[in-house]
Amino acid sequence: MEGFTPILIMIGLAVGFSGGNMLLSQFIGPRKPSPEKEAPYECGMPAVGDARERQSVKFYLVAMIFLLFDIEVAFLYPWAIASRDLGKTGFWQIVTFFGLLVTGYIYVWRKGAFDWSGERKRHG
Amino acid sequence: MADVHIPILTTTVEKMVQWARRSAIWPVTFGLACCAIEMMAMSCGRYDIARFGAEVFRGSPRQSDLMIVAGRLSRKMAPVLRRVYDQMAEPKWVISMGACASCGGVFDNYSIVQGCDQIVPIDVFVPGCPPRPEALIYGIVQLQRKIDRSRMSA
Amino acid sequence: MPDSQIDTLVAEALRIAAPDARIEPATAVDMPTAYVDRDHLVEVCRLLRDAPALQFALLADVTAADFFPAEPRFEVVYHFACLGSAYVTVPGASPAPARRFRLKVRISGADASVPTVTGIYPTANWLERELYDLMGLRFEGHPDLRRILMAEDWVGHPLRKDYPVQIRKDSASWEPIQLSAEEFAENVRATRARAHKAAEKR
Amino acid sequence: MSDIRTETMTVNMGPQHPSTHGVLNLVLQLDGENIVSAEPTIGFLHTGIEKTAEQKKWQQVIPLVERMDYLGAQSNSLAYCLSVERLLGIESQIPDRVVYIRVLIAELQRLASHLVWLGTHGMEIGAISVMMYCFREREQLLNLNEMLAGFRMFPSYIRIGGLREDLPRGFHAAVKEFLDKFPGKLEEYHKLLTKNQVWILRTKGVGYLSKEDTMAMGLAGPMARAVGIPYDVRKTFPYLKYQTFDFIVPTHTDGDVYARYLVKMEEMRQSVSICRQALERITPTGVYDCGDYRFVPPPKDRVYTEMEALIQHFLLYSQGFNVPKGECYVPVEGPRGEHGFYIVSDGTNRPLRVKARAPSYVACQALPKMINGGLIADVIAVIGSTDVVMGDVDR
Repeated sequence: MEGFTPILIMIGLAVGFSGGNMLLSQFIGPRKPSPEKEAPYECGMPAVGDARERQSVKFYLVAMIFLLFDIEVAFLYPWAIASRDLGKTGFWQIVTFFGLLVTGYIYVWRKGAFDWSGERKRHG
Repeated sequence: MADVHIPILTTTVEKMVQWARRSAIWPVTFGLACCAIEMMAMSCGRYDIARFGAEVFRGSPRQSDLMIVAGRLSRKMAPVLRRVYDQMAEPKWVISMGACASCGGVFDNYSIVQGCDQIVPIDVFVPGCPPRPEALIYGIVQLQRKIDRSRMSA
Repeated sequence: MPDSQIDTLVAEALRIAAPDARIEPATAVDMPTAYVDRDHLVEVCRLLRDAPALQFALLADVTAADFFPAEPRFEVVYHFACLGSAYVTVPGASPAPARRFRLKVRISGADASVPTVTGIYPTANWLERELYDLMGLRFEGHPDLRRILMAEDWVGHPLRKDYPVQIRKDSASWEPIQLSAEEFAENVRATRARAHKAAEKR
Repeated sequence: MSDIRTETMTVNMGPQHPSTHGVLNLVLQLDGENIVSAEPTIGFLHTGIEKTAEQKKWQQVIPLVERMDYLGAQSNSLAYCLSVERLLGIESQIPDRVVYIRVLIAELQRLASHLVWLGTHGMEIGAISVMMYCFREREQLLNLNEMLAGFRMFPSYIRIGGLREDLPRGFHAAVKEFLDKFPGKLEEYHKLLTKNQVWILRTKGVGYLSKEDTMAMGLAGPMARAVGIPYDVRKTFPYLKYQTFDFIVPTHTDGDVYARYLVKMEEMRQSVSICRQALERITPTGVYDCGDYRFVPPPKDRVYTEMEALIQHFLLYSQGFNVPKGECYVPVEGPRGEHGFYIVSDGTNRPLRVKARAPSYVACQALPKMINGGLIADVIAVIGSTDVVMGDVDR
């Protein structure tokens, strides 16, 4: 148990500071909700469209692709720590893992999932 | 917070909170006309407002607690001013910069609201058309002094 | 070239080109001026731009003056500028000498309407909308004649001489924030119906 | 991917926005980040200046007129005074020294206006430091204004019939010092922006307006010169003896935001050379108005001693002067393009109609043509390049 005290202190400080601030602002900060205040802010004008409109699927696609490669990188951290005792085989395992994902990346790039803003009107 | 006898607790929470609010007062960009140019000049190198903690001009009213009405307010713009003021987070203050915002100024006609205190409650009036950047800084410092003295409306 | 001599030149060119348009030159201190009647305005403007001898490429301003007690009450004023060699309106033609010209149309207060020149000079779109908004002049054939400077629900035309300078009216500072609940539901239903209809169409 | 039917989203890029150069409202129809259509709404700063000007005497209109286009304030009052003087017929009596001082002031005002344009244009695209540099130079220009009339932005130094008073002591030295230092600063901006990859990517090819569209939309100024129309009011319809100054009219052919940037930067260099030429022709002290005491106040010392001067002084400031019946429009090359005042007088001491030809108004009308099809980020670059001033648009 004694090995964990520094981690616990750090977590305690982090949670304590952020939690404390949020708690303090609950009591200190004035709270006067009003329908005008809750209305969506659109540069001072009454909101024209409504936020729950249908979004194009290409944005969802970009989000999913980002998630995929983000988690891929997340797998790298534990591997990096244990890489010395994993040795040669560990290295090749991670290379194949990344190889698979890079081919997926190239495939998605060629399919054009990334240019979701369309061709930009350029002149000359 | 009761005043216990330990010296560190003598500075009541209120003074600390008011000091915190005063020294980082972020204005929302509400530049209308010529006064907005002087407001920009004030936030640039020569009359640096960063010395008083008000350098960051936030675009959205959600993240700001001071509104400087800089310029002449027309009747078409009045509802917009009121809505941006409503959408600002408490605690909030308003500085009416320039003669046009304070009392209609030289434009006493059908289109200008004769003083934006008909629309929003004003804390500090800064005279001038447009007021010099030093005058606006003096206005902001007066507002900070006012915040220091005011009670922390819990 | 003294102004008086230019007067006749431009007016002369116009009179030859548009024989039935009643063009009467007027005296002015700064540029040649001419009155034209309302019916031939568009024809004269097209001529001013497309005639190789005139080539007035720039419509600098469309404005009006209200001589309230006098009748005909309004004078709509068009300022043209020929940019000389800077811009040739008729492709292939040699550039006309750079000069300015003012065209005026007298209209009475009762039916204050003038044909629009937006077809020839697209810049007149907003200029005429401003005149409609502030002076109350109607422009026949204008693509969308609505108020531009004043609020949509404003009553009266401020730049008219019989409109007071200061109206002691407290300013409306409140507007409905967003759609009410029913409007919002109605909108969602409408968008969904539009989507289904579009889906079947394809 | 592109055949999916997408719903456009309506967003207000509204009056309270950090980079719409004032209170301009653009209702944008968006397909993702691409702009399907944009519809500008103006009038949020409508001040009714033209109606108020009809209630004032002729010389009282000058402060009103300066607050229309508050960045090019002195070129406003210059345009108004030229029109009134042409209507009064006293243009020939204005001495040369006054003409050259007016040229110097108009060019210094153009520099100040271009510096605010470059500062805000750069900051909106991300070059925040450019704003700090530009406003540092502009402060020296405002110091010159303060020397002239004690007021930073609206000195009202140009009056009908001449100037307010003679040049202050040390004005020549201060202007010379600024003119010597400024070209070096201009090089600094060039080093910062002209070959900056981010700047080129954000501005090249963006907001293109063809030559025919530019002329059809009535844009006569830096926007027209950026697309290859070399029209400059100072060259084509010279006023204030501009024909005796030698300067070139910078033009470009691309017609995009980058071309407008290059044209305005070159214009600043030309303005510095015009200021230098004007400064040589101005004697430190001398006559400063047309001397006709019906329109210009007699010197103060004579007012205290002579009865006649006192009467003239009293009449001028109580009744003002009558301008002969008629109309006049003398345009001037303002920082944003052709800028002038159409004045109608009915022979009394108050104008019947004062209409300002606002270059920003027609630039604002041409915005949708430049924005449609681009991205939201391009809207910011285009509004910055058109240098729209809402006080000029809404009057």
